[in-house]
Amino acid sequence: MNSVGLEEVLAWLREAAARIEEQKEYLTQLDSAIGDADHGINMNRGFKAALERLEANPPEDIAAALKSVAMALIGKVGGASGPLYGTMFMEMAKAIDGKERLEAADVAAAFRAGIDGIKARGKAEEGDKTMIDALEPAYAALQEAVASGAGVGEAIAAAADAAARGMEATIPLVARKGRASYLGERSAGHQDPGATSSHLLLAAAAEAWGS
Amino acid sequence: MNSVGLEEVLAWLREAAARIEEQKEYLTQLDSAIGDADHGINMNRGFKAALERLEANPPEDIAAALKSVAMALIGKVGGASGPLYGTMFMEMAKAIDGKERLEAADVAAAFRAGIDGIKARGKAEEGDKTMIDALEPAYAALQEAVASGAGVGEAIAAAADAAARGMEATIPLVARKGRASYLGERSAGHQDPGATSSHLLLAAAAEAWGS
Amino acid sequence: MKKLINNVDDVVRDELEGIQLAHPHDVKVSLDPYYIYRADAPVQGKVAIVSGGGSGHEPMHGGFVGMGMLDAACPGEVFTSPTPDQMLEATKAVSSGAGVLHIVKNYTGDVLNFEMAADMARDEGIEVESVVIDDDVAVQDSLYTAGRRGVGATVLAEKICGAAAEEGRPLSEVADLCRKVNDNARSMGMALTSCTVPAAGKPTFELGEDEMEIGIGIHGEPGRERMKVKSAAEVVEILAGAILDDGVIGSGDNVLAFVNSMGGTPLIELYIVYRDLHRFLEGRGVTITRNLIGPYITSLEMQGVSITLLKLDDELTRLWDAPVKTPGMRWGA
Amino acid sequence: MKKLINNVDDVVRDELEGIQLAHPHDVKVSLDPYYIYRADAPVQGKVAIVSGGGSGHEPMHGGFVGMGMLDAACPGEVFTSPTPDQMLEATKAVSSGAGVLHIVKNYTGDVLNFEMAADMARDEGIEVESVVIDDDVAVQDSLYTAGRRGVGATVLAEKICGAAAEEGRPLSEVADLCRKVNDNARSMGMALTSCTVPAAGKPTFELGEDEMEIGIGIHGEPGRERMKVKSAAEVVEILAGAILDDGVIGSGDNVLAFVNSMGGTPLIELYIVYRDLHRFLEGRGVTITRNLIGPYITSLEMQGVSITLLKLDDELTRLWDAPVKTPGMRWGA
Ligand SMILES: Nc1ncnc2c1ncn2[C@@H]1O[C@H](COP(=O)(O)OP(=O)(O)O)[C@@H](O)[C@H]1O
Ligand SMILES: Nc1ncnc2c1ncn2[C@@H]1O[C@H](COP(=O)(O)OP(=O)(O)O)[C@@H](O)[C@H]1O
Ligand SMILES: [Mg+2]
Ligand SMILES: [Mg+2]
Ligand SMILES: [Mg+2]
Ligand SMILES: [Mg+2]
Repeated sequence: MNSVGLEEVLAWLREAAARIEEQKEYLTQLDSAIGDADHGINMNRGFKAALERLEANPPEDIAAALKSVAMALIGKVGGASGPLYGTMFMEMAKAIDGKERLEAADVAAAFRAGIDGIKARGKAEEGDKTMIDALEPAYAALQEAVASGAGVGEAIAAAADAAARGMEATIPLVARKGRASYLGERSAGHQDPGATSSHLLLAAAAEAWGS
Repeated sequence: MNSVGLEEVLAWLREAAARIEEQKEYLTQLDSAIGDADHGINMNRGFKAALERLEANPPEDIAAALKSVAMALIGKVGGASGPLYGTMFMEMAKAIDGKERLEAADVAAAFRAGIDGIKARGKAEEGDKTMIDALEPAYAALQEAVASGAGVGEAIAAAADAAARGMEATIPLVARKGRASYLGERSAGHQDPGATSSHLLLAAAAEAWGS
Repeated sequence: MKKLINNVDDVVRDELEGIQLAHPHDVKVSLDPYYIYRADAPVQGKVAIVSGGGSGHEPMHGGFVGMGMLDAACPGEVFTSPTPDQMLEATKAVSSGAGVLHIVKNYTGDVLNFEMAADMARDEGIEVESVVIDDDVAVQDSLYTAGRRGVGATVLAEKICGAAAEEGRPLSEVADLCRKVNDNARSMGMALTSCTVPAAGKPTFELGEDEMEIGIGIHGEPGRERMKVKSAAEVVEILAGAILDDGVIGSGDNVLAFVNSMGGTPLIELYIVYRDLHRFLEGRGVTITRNLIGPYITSLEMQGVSITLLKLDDELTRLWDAPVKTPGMRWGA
Repeated sequence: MKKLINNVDDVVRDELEGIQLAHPHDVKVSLDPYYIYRADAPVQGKVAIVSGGGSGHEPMHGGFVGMGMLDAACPGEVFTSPTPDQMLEATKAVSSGAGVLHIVKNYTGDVLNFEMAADMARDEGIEVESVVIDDDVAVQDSLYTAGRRGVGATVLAEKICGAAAEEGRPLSEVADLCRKVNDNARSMGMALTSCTVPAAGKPTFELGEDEMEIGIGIHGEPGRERMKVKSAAEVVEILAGAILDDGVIGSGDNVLAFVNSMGGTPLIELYIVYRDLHRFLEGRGVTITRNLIGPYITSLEMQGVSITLLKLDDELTRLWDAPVKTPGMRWGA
């Protein structure tokens, strides 16, 4: 795939929602080790609501779709991940406002805006053991693929792979942000749930846009 | 032994306290099946206090000794058995007030007064699955022995044997008084803890006055 | 056994010391024998109200000592009736000459010990009336048995009689009111978990991971029936259904609905139970006009709930609403 | 998992319906979005106070809505921060034009969601100040981390700011008071057992039969350290010792001592802890002049306790003593 339109974006969101539902217990289990055992429940509630919203009010364009997801996440997820992912989708929507189709470069720009939104709100940096640790390497890989002329499908696959590595790399880290930070040294040895859900979102895109 | 004096009464009380201490867990275990798992703890607390009282203020006569035990039981046992056994000792004290030595007939009269005290207070009848089911047959045997001219030792031994049979006969009964009554039919199949402690008291007397 | 205690033998004494330190302006505590009494006792001209029972049911009874409720409470060891000397001393400490009401829960131990205490107090010239509370419909009532247990209605009787005594009503009237509360109140409880008596060190009974015990008492006594765990709405139907089946409360009545935690059940669940109770009673034509929701008569850390319904008339409602100022129940003051 | 609930997804809604049915004269409940507000809101000329957070901590915050405390509370799902739409609607419902104070516990989720809500409310012309409570000394504070959690001081801040707002003080002063309470209060908690989030269905963490967790949060988050169970006096020394070590409270200070049950610990144990706390503080030259003992900021059915100390001056004492009339805290009214 060299560019994605509304259909593909919706396919991604459906795939993401399905994976989150499937991995709900796993995400919650990760959160129970170093958090409060709700990340999977939160994300699933939010993405279910997002799909319902998209069905009830079919979006006119990609920006509208992303904005609708943002509103659902902000209104339904709660916790730390709700406003963070909500902000991410909102910023992505703004970044591609008016576009009918997204080239790989557009996807990268939107992704950058989304990550910046999360960082502005949550003040986390790489290495703090948060979703940022999956998202930043994913962006770097995406950007590199774009620079070397890759299409959307190829670029997002590279991003998903990088996200997986970033996610795994959270295991030894000591958390400095979010609920896991209360554990101090005891947070080391566990994979961050938010980094895991971030990887899920990217893997869903790679699946949806893969061919 | 044909009659008992203060020394023999004190010997009985010491023997009774020792047996209760020894059987504390057993009594509590019986109470946990159909009550609230405290009969042995309660009785032991009371008889320990009684012995301490008797040592701290050596009684002048038998009535004073029995009264002192009554006060200790009333003040320290709590629960159902405290006021019941307390009343029994109080009524026995009244019945032999002023006597230096007790013949078998005096013992029977005191025992009758004691049982009547328990019944007046607790309103239980034979067959209700309480201490009365050990005490009434014991009195009947005691009275019969007295009528046939037995001495104190012989008479009390007969009473203790009858108490053992009465205690065992509580097993199939459905409780109508005390905490076990809340269990209804579920109380059948268990030996009554109060009937068991009543037997202990009589067996202690038979031992103390046996020769 | 995991509890925030020091020595198992010192649980009641340590607690009483804590109560004394926490509420010095409201209550005084006697440590020998154990009783808790109003700091301003005896209140001249007022009928005094004394209650008591085993410990482990906090805030009942010690937490209900104060203006508008009890004048004194006698705590026994955990789940063991207190002794007559405690009740006698407490009675003497709060008696102002206007008479003393003993509110007694119907357990053989409590009844007998209070009886002896009342006799002793009368011997010392104090006028005493005793009222025995027996509101637990889980137990079959009969002339030939120990009868029903006293549970949730005790809390309501203590509040209502306390208000009547505060108004200066005479002993006979306060005692009549207590009987009226008892006659018009019915309760039933259930447990999701057992409790552990500190001195025993292990749970009084064992319940499977999917079982509950219906018709539980407040001492970890086994209940009427063991069954699989059900929803809050179904539990309400069983408990409130048994209460209505008892026949005292029915369609057209106004009631005070008391949803009580056995100790370990949190408030969030009590409100769910209350919601379901409201629905259930509405369907049966019974109107809740007052309510009390929280842990008031507990069984240590037991998880579970009891429901008490008290049929209200204007007098009971007015007395319920009257000011009360105790560590465990407070309004209007 | 054994709980008195119906459907795990309906826990918060069922509870809110119960609160509405139980306290119709005191509070109103909005079910879409979820928030609880004073029945007489908006109170003309008064600064409004809004708080909120995950459910499962009852009575906090919904139980603290009423005269002298909160104007509105926003409950999230169990242990999950509520969302900005709830906070916005609640803010609008209680705003009388005198400004609104958001009292926010320092959890990333609560802070971020309240931030978004405050922005939206300001967009609609409502003056909003936010104060973040972070009193938990179990967590190392640092500029580079999420910082300390907000726990017991929240309850005290809501009471004290509520009294100040009731006196008609302006938003800036009420917010300053909130910061003052936060600056002068420190807390630490521990758990004997885990709790079970209804939607998760199993305990958040496992503790051995002889273990306790020190420095626990209010969401079943693991604590600072796991250790063998200790006596109440030793637990007090650990918790209150850590609070004093933090340096804000020390010899010569008068404090409000708040001994809080995490939900499943019964009152009898709280009074034992209070006794030991009183002794400990006495030994360290700290005088308890006010206290609060009971389950006020809970973690579902978790067994455990938290201690909060607030350094008092005349102003804070007077505001603490001022009348309050809410379902969960009430005196003088
Ligand atoms: N300040 C932050 N910046 C970025 N991500 C964060 C931040 N705080 C928390 N997170 C992410 O949120 C995840 C937890 O989300 P969730 O469990 O839904 O919320 P909560 O912690 O409120 O229960 C963490 O695993 C982490 O990846
Ligand atoms: N009304 C009664 N009359 C005679 N004995 C009784 C009565 N009620 C209870 N008992 C006796 O008391 C025993 C229980 O004593 P105990 O366990 O010490 O008191 P509690 O039941 O208050 O815990 C029973 O086993 C029974 O024998
Ligand atoms: Mg979480
Ligand atoms: Mg017993
Ligand atoms: Mg007992
Ligand atoms: Mg959460």
